[in-house]
This record gives sequence, structure tokens and C-alpha cells, in this order.
Amino acid sequence: MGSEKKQAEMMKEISGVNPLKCMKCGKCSATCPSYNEMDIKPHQFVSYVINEDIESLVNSKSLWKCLSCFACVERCPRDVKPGKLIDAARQMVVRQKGQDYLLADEIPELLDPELPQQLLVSAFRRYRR
Amino acid sequence: MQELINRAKELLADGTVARVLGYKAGDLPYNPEPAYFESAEELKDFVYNGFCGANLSKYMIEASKLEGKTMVFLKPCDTYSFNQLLKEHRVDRDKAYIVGVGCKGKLDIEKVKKQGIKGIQSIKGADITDDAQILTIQTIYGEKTCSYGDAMLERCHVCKGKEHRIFDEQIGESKETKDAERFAEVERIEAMSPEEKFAYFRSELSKCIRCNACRNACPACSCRKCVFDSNKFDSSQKANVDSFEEKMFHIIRAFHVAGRCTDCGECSRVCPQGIPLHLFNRKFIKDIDELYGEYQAGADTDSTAPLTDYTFEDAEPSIVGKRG
Amino acid sequence: MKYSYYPGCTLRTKAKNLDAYARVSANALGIDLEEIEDWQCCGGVYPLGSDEIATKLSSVRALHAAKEKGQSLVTMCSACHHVIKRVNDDMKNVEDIRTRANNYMELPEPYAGETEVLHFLEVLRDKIGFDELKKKVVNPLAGKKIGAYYGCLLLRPSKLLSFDDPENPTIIEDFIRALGAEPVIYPYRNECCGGYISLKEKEMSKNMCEKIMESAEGFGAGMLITACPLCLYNLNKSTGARLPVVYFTELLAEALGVKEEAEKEVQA
Amino acid sequence: MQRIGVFVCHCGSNIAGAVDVSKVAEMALMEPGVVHAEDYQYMCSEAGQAKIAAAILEKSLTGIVVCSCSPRMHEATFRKAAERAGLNPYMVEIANIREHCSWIHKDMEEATKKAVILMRAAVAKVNLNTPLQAGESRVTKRALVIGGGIAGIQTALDIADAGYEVDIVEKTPSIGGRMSQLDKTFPTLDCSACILTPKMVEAAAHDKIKIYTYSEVEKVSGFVGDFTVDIRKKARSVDMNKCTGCGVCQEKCPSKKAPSEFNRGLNTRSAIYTPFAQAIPNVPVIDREACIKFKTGKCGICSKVCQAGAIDYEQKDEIVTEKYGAIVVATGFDTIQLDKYDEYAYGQSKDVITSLELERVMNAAGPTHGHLERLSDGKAPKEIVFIQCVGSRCADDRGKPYCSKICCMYTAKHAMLIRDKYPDVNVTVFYIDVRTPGKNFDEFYRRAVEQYGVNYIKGQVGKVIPKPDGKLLVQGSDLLDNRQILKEADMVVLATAIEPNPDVRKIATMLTASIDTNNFLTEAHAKLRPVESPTAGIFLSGVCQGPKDIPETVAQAGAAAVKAIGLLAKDKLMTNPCTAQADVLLCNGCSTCENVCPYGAITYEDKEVNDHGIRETRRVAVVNNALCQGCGACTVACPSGAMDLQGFSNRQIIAEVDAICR
Amino acid sequence: MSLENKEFKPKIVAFCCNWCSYAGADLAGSSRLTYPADVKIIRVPCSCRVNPMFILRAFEKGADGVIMCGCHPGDCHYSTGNYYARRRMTLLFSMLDYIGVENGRTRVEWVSAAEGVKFSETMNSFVEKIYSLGENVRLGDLRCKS
Repeated sequence: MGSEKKQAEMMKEISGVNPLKCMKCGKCSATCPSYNEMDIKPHQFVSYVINEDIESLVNSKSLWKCLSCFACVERCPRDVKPGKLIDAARQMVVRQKGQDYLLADEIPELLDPELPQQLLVSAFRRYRR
Repeated sequence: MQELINRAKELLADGTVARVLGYKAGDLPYNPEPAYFESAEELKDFVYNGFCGANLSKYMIEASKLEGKTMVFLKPCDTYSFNQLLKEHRVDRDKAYIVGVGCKGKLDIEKVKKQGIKGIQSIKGADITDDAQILTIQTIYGEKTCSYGDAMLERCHVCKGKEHRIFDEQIGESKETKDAERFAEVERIEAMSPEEKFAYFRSELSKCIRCNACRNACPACSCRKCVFDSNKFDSSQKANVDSFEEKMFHIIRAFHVAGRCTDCGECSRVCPQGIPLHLFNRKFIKDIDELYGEYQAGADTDSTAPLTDYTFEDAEPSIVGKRG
Repeated sequence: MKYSYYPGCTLRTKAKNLDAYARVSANALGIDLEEIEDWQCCGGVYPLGSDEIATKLSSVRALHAAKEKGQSLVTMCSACHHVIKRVNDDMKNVEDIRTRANNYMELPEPYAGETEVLHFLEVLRDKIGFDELKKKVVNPLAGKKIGAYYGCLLLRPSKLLSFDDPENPTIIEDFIRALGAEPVIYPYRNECCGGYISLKEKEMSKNMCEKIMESAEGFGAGMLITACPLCLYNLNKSTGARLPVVYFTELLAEALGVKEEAEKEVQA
Repeated sequence: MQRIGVFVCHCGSNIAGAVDVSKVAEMALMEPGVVHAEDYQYMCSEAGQAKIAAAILEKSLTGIVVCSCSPRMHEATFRKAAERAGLNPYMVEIANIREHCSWIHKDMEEATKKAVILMRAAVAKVNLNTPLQAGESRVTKRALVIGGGIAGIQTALDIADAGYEVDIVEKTPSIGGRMSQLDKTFPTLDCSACILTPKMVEAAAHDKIKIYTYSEVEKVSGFVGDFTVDIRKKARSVDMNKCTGCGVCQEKCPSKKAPSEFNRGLNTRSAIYTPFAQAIPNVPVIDREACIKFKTGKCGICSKVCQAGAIDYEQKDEIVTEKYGAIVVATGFDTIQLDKYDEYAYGQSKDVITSLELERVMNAAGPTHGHLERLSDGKAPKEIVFIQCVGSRCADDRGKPYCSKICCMYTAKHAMLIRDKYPDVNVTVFYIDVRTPGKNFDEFYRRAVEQYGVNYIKGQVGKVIPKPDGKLLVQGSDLLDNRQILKEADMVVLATAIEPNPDVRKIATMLTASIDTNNFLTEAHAKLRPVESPTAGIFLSGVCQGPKDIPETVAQAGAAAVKAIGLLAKDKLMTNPCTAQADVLLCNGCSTCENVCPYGAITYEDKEVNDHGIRETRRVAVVNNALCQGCGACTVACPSGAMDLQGFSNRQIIAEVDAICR
Repeated sequence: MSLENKEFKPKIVAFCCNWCSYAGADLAGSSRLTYPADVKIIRVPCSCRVNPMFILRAFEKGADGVIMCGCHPGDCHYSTGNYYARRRMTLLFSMLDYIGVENGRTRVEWVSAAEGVKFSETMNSFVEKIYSLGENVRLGDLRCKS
């Protein structure tokens, strides 16, 4: 199995998503609050997995713009859950050493007095291993 | 006993009944056998005591075909069987004059023997009018005693109640005998591992000699011709040829009487090998009670039997695995 | 009514008042919240990777602790609720996760999702009943027009959280009504505030919060209430407190007449 | 001993591609009773059937096994072939080595082994088969049509025109159905009422058609050719014979707050009402829930104003029992509930409506008298957004997994009508796919785009956001331009999925007709018998079988009528001989079988029997072969094995079990 | 040939009602949804035609698993057949469990004519279960096992 294929399989495994269920209605993209910030749009995620182009996906800006707000998961009429695919891609990045999106060094300047612990914890979970 | 005989004589004399179905003494002091009496003269052989455990309901199937009424003595538990047979159109209510006889528990000679009492010549304290709590047993080795309770049949310890469900008149007092849980033994087996269950039933059923005593005594097992004797299922057989067949026989027998068996316990009482056959029937009764609501066969003659009934919400068969 | 209680990290630091108002109000309502011992942070977000175990263990510990006591587990923070409820569902329904988590935890008896997870709002709705709550209000918040801000974590995915209708929820509105105030329904109440993205993408979060605020204001809300410290932070931070945003428990304490008691506790 | 022939079909390469057919034939010759075995390309072909006939005659076969496709496909074919060669058709058994073997097992050796075992089981069974004779039953020459929409009306007209009596049972106060609620129809844009009303009148006037409105089917018993049906005529509270249809009662009725069903609840009607002006019969009913007289005992105005004295508050439901030879189901559809689709704000804003509601808004007899206006404030809209596939093509439990089929076309129709009548109104359609197969359909859709300038955007809508100023913000995606759109609209119209009328499940149960997971009635064969239910004597007309538009519905209604006529034209029917039989010598007379029989086919009689020389009268079970449908429930209930099922006897099934486990 | 080395090929009997499950099996076939060839289907008019005798007979003659499929409750072609079948099989399976026969060897599934996928999935999972249970040694006439 080629490494692209392997990665695509891993995506499906981690996310538990079957991209073939997608009927390309675009409801996820219609729903996404981060749509304008994303380079690869939510409805396109499935195509990247089907085409086994995981490389582009893990290098995309979209990974770090998704809010995990589950609006796309909730409204998807085909039970595809694009949000889960994005998270799986994020997992694949952060599971590689040194690939964290959030570095310890940059944290102090991001802080302010009201910032709740919850925010740091969540960000760590999403951005780092 | 005398009261029963007197009443029988009266009813024969005034023509109410054409015959009396009761018991006469057997060749041993503890094995009275069912018998018909057609005259006052014949009634001199009539006996009725604690060993008259046989359920006379089944005899009423044949008696229903005879001319005139038959007077029959039924214990409380026998009346359930009679009701069930009535429901299945197997007996004719108009052909029966039912005397509901009081019951203080029936005796099991095997229980007496198990206490090491052998060479029995006579037994006192077993008459229904006796208030004695102790059986006094004359043996060739001298006089022995045994408490009435210890000599009782298993079924009496889990008695369904001393109320006659159907009768024309009642004679004699009853005494509560229930002192054990009906399903305790079934639950004990249910709690076993599959291996233990299998070992237990294999050891019990390997004793079966297919004498058909259970089938012959059972009031529910009253088919004109049993499937195991007909060629309808290619299942006709006379003797076991392998370990499977007795399993098949007993499972199917229990299945055929499921929802119809009143738990009268005759199967176990008559088994010459002492196999606790009632545990099959009682398992089904327990399952039916738990899954489809409590049901006592023979309690009445008009309720819908559990296997001819259903609800949309019934448990799925997979519940068997889920119950663990 | 006794419940196991999982406060979560932020309720012991920046959101002490969310916790204090809740506990004091619970007392007033005859609800006994027994904080579970040695709880650990839930992680704040539910790990979406279906092969993740380690990040779910702290939730399993809390759930198991509640099971040991035979109690339901009550949460206060939306994020904790989301994470713990979903992990519980995994433990109940996903054999692989259950097996691996139990293998790791080596509990005396394996945990299989037996604990009922309730958000405090659900306790108020389903166990106390809003009608009952209404009877206990001593200080009705009459005249206040309040917008419920649900955010995403309490509602979605709706099948797992089974909290309320994900697109048209009513629980907080009913809660507001029970306290004697008037709920303001506005379409953005179930849209995300940006969540953790506000750490690095402040502008994005700001835009989202502005839309929420604008919509709520447009429909006449005078204030917003929420159950989530992060939502509260984002809404306050990004929009310069255009409308006041407070925790739902604060209003509850106020209506029950125990607000000062709670505030003393926070001071102490 | 039987003389059995085994015929193994290649089915082209369908079977032969995975099963060594000659090996199966070879192995067959080793089975007891088998005296002939061969394989052939297509056993179901004329040549294949001729081979079977030839073998039957040449080898004096007493039974045959065909190893081929599913018996559900060709059992009847082979039975007929055998019969033509003089063999009793019930001496034929099928071994299903296609659907259950060659199509699912790729390994030739494995598939061949299984095919041999399936062949053996069939041979073992046929060894025990006995010739069965089909009985005869009579045919009542009258049909029942359930549902009085366009499907039911057309079916009834076609049956009646062929000279048979037919009754229509319609639940609501008038026939007409959904079509009567439509404004215009695609693709010709003619007015729905203008083409439907004449049909309604024709049906009402037809001397062979009897219409029961405001009535429901209550109970169905019997079987093909001889159904007995109880029809509940709900109390109308108005005497049908006296009422002149003048309408004064409706005018004067003081209770006018009941939501109008006909106008989809968009406005109200009086408590005494006819659903619409062209209703047939033109006799009102009193809605007793809304009527002041029924609620409080006071009022009685309608009775006072009725010159004909037709008002009858005492009227009761009436049960009519009728006999029918055939039943046609034409129960139609409704739009789905939208409570799980709150993202479209249907429940939150009055200006978000369904397409069927729009039909009423556009209709001159509708709540706005045909003026296109917002239901919230009555203002004329300038921007209208249509959203397609709302609840259709949905894999989760919010909607329906199927395509509702009619929405693309009616949305194009709506868009076109609006642009035609109100050229200053902008119309935008969010679509996933535009599906327009059908004569002149795609041309119609293209006209909407090219001629009328309707703006079609490929992409679904994520959320409809009501704004404080009363406008609606539609957040959708444009997949072709790859952008997210925020569009302000005055009205949003949802192309809501359709589903079978919820009552159909109850009716299907009464009819023992199969129904699928979506509540559509199942056809006997998806391609070859699309208007018949698998249950004999039940026919399907219209959307109850699957989504379809008006021309398709009318076509299917006619097809269902033809099938029903074909049945009614027969004087007698052959009955299925695979019925239960009681062995009187084994029967205990216990009634257990009677208690589980769903057809009341078992009765008990006192019969004289001769049991090994003993003559006696016994209570024994007797099966009415005309009523018995052959389910076999009784055979298992019977403890003695007295009850057995012909064609599926205990010994036959056990022989199959033994052959499989051998 | 030693028994241990012999590859276990289970014998599995599936009773399918004509109207739903047999048609479901046909649909699995026409949809080319595979399941192991160990499964052999016997067509019965209705699940209520399945006599416990048939099931025990199958075990006696060497079956390793017996599965019965019928229409979903509420959808029986004969209205009520599967309700009776459900009670009968529940009791029978309970009895087999009671005497120590592994519960996994028997199963009931409701499969409609439209559920080809479910039919195939059911058969796959049932066969898998039988493989995991191994040869049926507790029931059956040993002479039937060769």
C-alpha cells in the first residue's frame, strides 16, 4: 500500500468517517462559521480523502481554523461528519513530533488576566500532542 | 377416608354417579394405585392416604367417554390439571363429579428410604385424618420414625396453594405445606456456568431409560399419539440410540407442555430413575412469568395461553444471551 | 437529592463564581452536590480521533467515582459536560474504547457507561422541574430581557448529548421564564463563539461574537447568560462587553435570594 | 419411490460463472430417486422448458428439481412447464443456486459444494412431495379503492368504465386529495382544479361508482376475490340526502377559528364546513371538536338557518360491511413534519413556508386570495429563496433516504410562475442536483433559468437566520463559485420531502400487504409487477407505492385498474393448495391451533373417526382451505403433530435439514 | 486424520420466511453482498412454521449453528406469525441455554425484503460467532460428525 493510500486509510480509521457517503450538497460549507478563513472548504475535505491527497489536507490552513463546533456534523444529511475528518487530519499532524501548531514559547504573549484555564487546556488539546 | 367412602356410597346409591375414581391398596403399604369402583361392595378396597399422590385428572379423559358421571377425588393441585384439560376440551365437565379432597402434603417413599429406613412393613400417620406430624414406620428391623415434612414430595414444599380451583363439593381439611421457593432450584442451575449446566443435565439425563413413565403420568402430555410415536417428524423411536435423543425428547416434551403444564410434579414423582424432570417444565414457567407476565396454567379455563398470545413489545430471543 | 459533582478546572480559578452561585443555589433548592474526590481536568475538548484513549481517562475516572457512589454526575461547565457525556457514551457503546480504557485503568470492576451525566440545567429541568423552581423564586427578575447563549458544546452532536433541540433549544429560555424574566430568542444563540480559536485567532472569534451580540441586541436582549466560561470570556473580550454576559447560575442565585451568600464565598 | 429429474441452469454465466454446473448435475445422479440430470444454458427459456417437458415424458418423472434462480423468480414458470408435460405442478422444487450461491460466493469449489448441498436438500424434499390440487374460490365482482385523490379517482373511473362496480373510501369530507390543493401543474402550467374537477364530477356521477367520504376502512377479512370490509362512515352531523349545499350554515356558523386543513392551516374555517368550493359531495360536515353546540350544548345556529333541515346533531358513526373481489390502495402522501429542521427557521418565522403552503398562497381560493405576500406582515416580497431537498436524500433519522422526485419540477414551476406574475421579484433556488427526467421536463427547467431568469445556485443552505427587521438571512454555499453566500430574503420556500400518508401502515396491516421501512407499499416485483402488492388481490395506485408526479400517478392508477379488472373478470380463482391439514386420528381437539390462526380458518367439528377399528365421535380440527393462507402457525402450536402444512410438511423440512447437515 | 488438524467448516442452517427474509437473502444475492458458503437456507412460508423440532433435528444431525429469520415484528405477511415464532424461539433458546448449550449457536433476526445488507451482515456475524464457538460438541449425535 502506497503511503498516500495508507494515510487516507488512517484518516478514515481515526475519524470513523466514510467519505463515500457524501452527496456533495455543500451543507457543511453553508454552515461553517470559519468558512471564509479556510483554504480547503469543509465540503472539499471528503474529496481529498477519496483522492488520497492527505498531504494537502494536513498542510492546509483549515485545520487550525475549525472550531470543532459540530455544526457541520449536526446538519450533514448524509451522516458524513466533515468536522471529524478535520480533527483526524489535525491528529495526524500533532502526532508527529515537532509538528505542533501551538508552541510553548508563544503562549505568554497570548495570555491576558481574564483568560480562563479552559481555553489553554482546549487549545493545547487541539493544537499539540 | 371413611367420609370419602360414605359419600361415594351415597352418590352411587342415588344414581348421581355411575362409578367412583379413587385408589385401592397396592402390593406394598406405600403404593396405592388408581382404581374405579362401581358399587358399595367394591368400595371396601378403597384407600386414601398420604401416599395417594397420583393426579387423577388425566384418568378423567377416558372417564369422560364412559356412560354416566364419574365421581373423582382431586387434591387442590389436581384441580389445576383438570381445569387445563377442560380448557383443552379433553374432559367433559358434565361427566365429572369432583370431590375436592383436603391435602396436607403427599408423601414420597423415596425420601423415607433415603433416611435409611428399609424393609418397610406398615406406616402409621399417613391417613388424611391423622393430625400426626410423625410417621411411625414398622420395618423388619423394628419401628422407625420420620417426620411427615421430611417425607413429603418436593412439589408439596413449593405448593401452589390449597384452594380447589374447581369442584362439586369439598371434603377434609388442608394444611399449608409450602416452605420453599418454587424457582430456587431453577435459579441455582441458571447461575451455573454453561459447562456446569451441561454436566449437570448430562449426568441427570444419562439416567433416562425412555420408559415413558413421565409422559404417561403427565396430564398435559395427553396426546392421542405422541409425536415420538408417530412418523410425522421422522422422530419415531423406541429406545435411545445416542445421547442426543433423550435431550431432544425431554426438551420437546417440556416445550409441548409449556404454558399448559400446571407444575403438578407427576413427571418427577413417577420417574423410576429419580430424574428431576420438573426442572424443565419449571424453567419454562419461570421464563413465561418473567417475560410475558405471571401465568398459572389451570388457574382458570378462559385465559389466553402464553404461547398462543403475543404483544408487539415482547422480548426478543436475544434476551437469552443478555440475561447472562 | 444527592448528586456527584464535577466542577472542572476553570470553576476553581477564573470561574469561581459560576461554581459558587451554583452550589449555593443548589443548597437553596435542596440539591446536594457532592464534589467527587481528586477529579482531574477533562481536557476541555472532546478528542475526536476515534482511537484516542489517554485523553479520555480523566473523564472515566470521574464517571467511575460517581458510579461507585451510585449517583448521577452533575456538571456545570458546558465543555466539561460535553467531554464527559461523550466519553461516557464511548464507554457504553464503543467496545474498543471500553476495553482499552478499562485495561488501562485496572478498576476493581470495569466501567461500562453506567453513570448518568447531567448538566445542572438538566437537573433543574428534569429532576426539580421549572414549575417547581418557579415556586422557589423569592426575587423574580421581572422586566429583564435576557438572551440565552447556548453556544455549541451543550447542544451538539444532539444525538449523543440529547440535551435539547440543537437548532431550536428551549431549556435556557424556560429557565429564564422560571426566574420571572423574559427570554429573548435570537437566531445566533446556538452558533459558536469561536471557542479555543480565540487564543491564536482573535479576529475570527471577535467576528463571530459580534454577530451573536448584534443579533441578540437586535431582538431586544438586555443581557446574555451562558454556562460556559470560555463563551463568557470570548463574548466579553471580543465585543468590549456590548451586552453584559453572566453565568446562568448568577441569575439563579439572584432569583433565589442567595446571591450575596455566594459572593461572600467567592471573596473568601 | 419417486422418479426425479434434476435440471441445472447456467443462467448464462450468472450461475455457471461460479458454480460447476455439470458437476452439480453429475452429483445429482447419485441422490436417491434421481433418474435424470442435465444442465442447460437457460432453463427458463422456451428451449429449457422443452427439455424439462421432454425428460418428464421420456423418463416418466414423478418429480423435478430445478437448480436455478430464486423460486420467487421462476417457480411459477417451472410449475407451469411441468404441468404442461402432465406433471403435477407441486412436484416441482427449486434449488436457489443463483441468489443464494453463485452470486455471493466467488470461490468455484466452495460455491459448487454449496450448490450440490442445496440441490440435495431440494431432492430430499421432492422425494416427499405429493401432488396437490389447487382449489377454487369465487370472485366478488366489485372493487374497493382506498383513497379519493387523483390516483383513487382515476382507478375507480377505469374499473367502472370496464363495467364493474367500485367503491371509493375517502377519509376527508371530499374527494380530490392533494391535487385539489395545487394551484398549477407542471410542465404545462394548467390549473389543477380545471383538470381535476371534471374527473371528480365524473366519478360522482358514474352509476357504477359509490363514494364514501368522511369514511375509513375499519376491518378487512377474507382473501383475494372474496374480501369482507367494514367501512366506518364517520358521523357527518349533516344528512347527505337533505342537504342542498347552499352554504348558508357555513356563513352563519359563529365558530370560525378552526385551522383550515385544505389551506394547510394558513387560515381558518368554520366548524361546519366543506373543505373547498368544488368539494364532492358538496355537503358540509360538522367538526365536533370546534363546534360550539357540541362543546357547550348551546348554539345550534346551523340547524336554525338550514332550510332543508339537514343538520343532525344526533348522527352517529355507522359501520357498513361490503364484499369486494379486489382492493386498490391509493392513500397518497403528505409532506413531512419539519420540527427536526429548525435550522431553516420554519417554526420560528411565518415567512418560511413549505412548497405546498406556497401552492395555497398562490391559489386564488387560498388564504391570500392568490396574492403573493408575506404571511407575517402581508407585504409583497422582493426576494424569494427556494431551498431544495429539505428532508429528502437524508441518511439520518431527520428526513427520508429517498428522493421525493417531484420537488425539482414544482420548484421550477413556482419560480417561473412568480417571475411571470411578479417580474420585479428575484427568485433564487439553492439545489443539490436538478433532476428532471420526464417528457418536456428539462426543457421546462431550462425555461425557468433562460427565459425567466431564475437564479439557480448549486449548494445547500446551512441556516436561515431571521433578522430583527423581519428579513431572513439565508446562509448557503455556492459550490461552483466556492463561496459562502449570505443572502437576504423576504420569503423562504422549503421543498419539503413527501412521505406516504401515515395511515397507510394501519391499512397495510389490515390488508396484510407488505410495506417498506419508509412506509411505501411494496410491489410484488419492482420491475415486472409494479402495481400489485405481493398479497393477492391488493393493487397499488399512486404515491403510496413510491414518489411520483401526476402523469405517472394517473398512468399507474390505470395500470392498477387493469390488474383489478383482470381479477374481477374471472369467475373463479385457483387457490394455493399449500394449506394446513389436520390428521383426524392424531388430533386431540384441544383448540390450540384455532387460537393461533390469523384467518379463522380452523374450526372444530365432532366427527366420527375409525382409529384402528375403534369407531368413535371426536372433536377434531377442520381447516377451511379457502381461508387458510398456509402460514403454518398451527403446525407448531399442535403438540401431537396432527396439523401439518402441505407443500412444507414436517417431514419435508426435516428432510431438507438432514440433507444440509449430512 | 486427526481431529485437531482438520479445518473447522461449520454447518449452518438458516430458516427464512418466504416473504421477507428469503427475499432479503435474494436481495443480498442480487446486490452481490457476500457471506460465507457455510450458510444454507431453508425456505419456510413464515417464521411461525419453524418447529423447535427442526432446530433440534439440525443440531442432532451435526449443525453447528441454526438461525431463524422472519419479517420484522408488525410486518408479518400473515400478520401475527412472527409474534408466535418470537415467543417460541425465546423459550427454546432459553432452554438450550439452561441445559448448557452455548447461547450463540442459535439466533433470531428480523430481516425485511429490503434489507439485503442486513441479511448479509447478519450471516457474516453469525458465522463469525460460530467459528469462535467452534464445533458443536454438546448437542448432536456424534455419529453425524465425521
